Amino acid sequence: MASSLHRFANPNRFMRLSGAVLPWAAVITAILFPIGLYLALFASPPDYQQGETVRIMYVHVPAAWMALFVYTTMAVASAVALIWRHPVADIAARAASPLGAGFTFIALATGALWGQPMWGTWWVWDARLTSVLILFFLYLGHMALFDAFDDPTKGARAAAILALVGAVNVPIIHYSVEWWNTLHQPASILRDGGPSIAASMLWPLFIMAFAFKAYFVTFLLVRMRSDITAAKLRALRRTQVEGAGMSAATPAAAEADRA
Amino acid sequence: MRGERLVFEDISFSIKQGEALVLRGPNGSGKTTFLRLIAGLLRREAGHLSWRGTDVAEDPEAWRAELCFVGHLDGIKSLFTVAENVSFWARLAGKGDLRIGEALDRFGLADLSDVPARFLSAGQRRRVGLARLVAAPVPVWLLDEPTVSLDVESVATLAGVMKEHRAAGGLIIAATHADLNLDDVKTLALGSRQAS
Amino acid sequence: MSSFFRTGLEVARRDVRLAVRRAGDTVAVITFFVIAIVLFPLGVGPELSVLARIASGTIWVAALLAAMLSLDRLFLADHDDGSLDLLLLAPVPLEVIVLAKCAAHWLTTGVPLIVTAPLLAVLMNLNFDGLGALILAMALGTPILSLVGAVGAALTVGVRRGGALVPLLVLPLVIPVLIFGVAAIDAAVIGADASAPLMVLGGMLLASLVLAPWAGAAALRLSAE
Amino acid sequence: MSDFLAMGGYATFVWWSYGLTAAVLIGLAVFALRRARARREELDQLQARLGPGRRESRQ
Repeated sequence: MASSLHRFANPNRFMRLSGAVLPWAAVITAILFPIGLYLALFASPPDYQQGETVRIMYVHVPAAWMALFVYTTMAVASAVALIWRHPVADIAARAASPLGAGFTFIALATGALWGQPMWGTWWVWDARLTSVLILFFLYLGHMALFDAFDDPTKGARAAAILALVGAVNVPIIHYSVEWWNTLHQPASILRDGGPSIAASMLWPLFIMAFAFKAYFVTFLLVRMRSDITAAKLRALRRTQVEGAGMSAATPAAAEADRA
Repeated sequence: MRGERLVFEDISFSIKQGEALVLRGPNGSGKTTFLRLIAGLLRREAGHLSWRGTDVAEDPEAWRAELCFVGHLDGIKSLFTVAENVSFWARLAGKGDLRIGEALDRFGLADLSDVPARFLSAGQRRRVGLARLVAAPVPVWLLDEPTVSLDVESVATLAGVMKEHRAAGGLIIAATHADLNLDDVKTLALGSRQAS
Repeated sequence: MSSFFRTGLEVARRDVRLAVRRAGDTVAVITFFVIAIVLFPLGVGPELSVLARIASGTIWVAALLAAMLSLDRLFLADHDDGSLDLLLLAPVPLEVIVLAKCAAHWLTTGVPLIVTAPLLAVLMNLNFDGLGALILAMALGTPILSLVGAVGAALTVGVRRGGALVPLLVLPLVIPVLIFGVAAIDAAVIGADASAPLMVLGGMLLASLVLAPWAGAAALRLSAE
Repeated sequence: MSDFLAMGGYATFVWWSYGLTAAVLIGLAVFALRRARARREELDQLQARLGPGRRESRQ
């Protein structure tokens, strides 16, 4: 039976590589998070102005960094997928966007929780927070577009085009929002981290940032591997259908994997 | 490949001026995919397609100027009249309006030319779709089930038009179940499991 | 080169004639634009100074939403009756076809929006000085909506109920148009020089003229597979 | 210990931030792992049923 797993859609090499990297990434994540949390909650001093609420920064800032980092990775993966038609790059972009959306949501929620004690309102239209909010919509758009297609390969290509168009717009949106913010509100109060940040506060920030990155790599690989397993599953379903009779494969095969 | 489904692999063919290639094969064997691939609507995973010796990918626009694709749908706007529909596609192909009258006559649409397309029957709409072949003469015809919803008399007209096209040096690749009583026809069987 | 322009003109002319023959779509978009604006005084209260303060913002937001409504007209009808495949097979680069369709879409929705905007500015008691900037800003902004919108429409053309997805994909991308469009009007209203935001809008328009057709064509090619 | 928990009066905000972050991160992780396991098991069953002769080994 001719294998319908065409040589492009059979990225075993990636599965071997990710199989090797995955345990290491998981171990690093497991080590970094406790250290980061310990430093953030216990070992670092409260801020003279903000008091204990500064500890929220150790979660808010890394999440905001990750939100942008993941979108950039997705844009690069999408470019590789579109230009060189590399299936693994498609899968990487698809696997990354829910994680990116998660980081963005964390950044927004912790931003609001940080803002409340400082200014008494849950949401302040600060330039950075607004940019992260718009980034959140870009993530939702990317995921929604991918899910709208029955055929995952077409969905991945459409989402890749959207990710590229989005990537071109992210800086434009960021600077327009900055400009809009200065137009309506002279000084932006929330300065993430601020220039004069004590060394004792830098350590927890960087440890937590690396912990977030390790987490991202770990679960990006986990999601990519399960996407590839799902692709093999779909291919097998098709041979099952074609084996059973010459009727064209029903889109149901695609539904099976996206559940 | 169509999305993730491998439709067919290592198929090769070549046809010369005046020849016709008919695609045979059960449903889902990729006849439409094959035609769309040649037209350039689909990306091919491997292999190449050359026209008069040069690879089609080098100048896709020039290749598209050489072909006329008739698919399942006829691309007819119900708001436009028959003449407006045919003349738009002729002008889009850069051929202008000079052969519109002839095209309409050939397919018996002359007296319907100012009728808005929404009143047409399926057979008439198909004939308007086919009129493009005459209105915008190009060497290569890619026909996907051209005789669908045509009455016997129109099928004969189509066969006549195809014969003239081949006599004038054109060539045809058609996917069809109906026998178009064409003589010396090459056939290519597409069954994704038997082929290769 | 001239054949590109001629073919583009053919496609644009066809779309405009189609829109004129079925004027209902355009009327629906304009009615939405007007109703959306009329709702604000009813919601916010008739207090003129408040309305004047939010006039530029509400007009632009309503224009953005109205444009979103009209986007699925760009490719969906052609996709359903098979014309899209034939347009993809026209002997000109697909980018020319996409540009032509955007131009037709702008003529049939953007221009009507620009024409009705001053009327709504009066409803919202927008200061008279802001009127000129409003028209200029919308003249520069609405083509961007058509261009970026075309990318969103092209991405979702092959998808069932894709129309519902277009606003989610396109609105985040046109936020800069909203920001600088409103800024131009607000600057003019207080008598300040509105050229800076207008020039930024012009810059964004040029960028979209280059990027949108490329992305739209890639998305359309994908939808044909 | 109790003053540590009080977080200088901002207990709710700090603990909510960390709690929410943990919830999202762990939630995404659990969802990803469960999906991976489900896909792998489904593939194993199908391969067992369908193709004893499948030549390509499962990763």
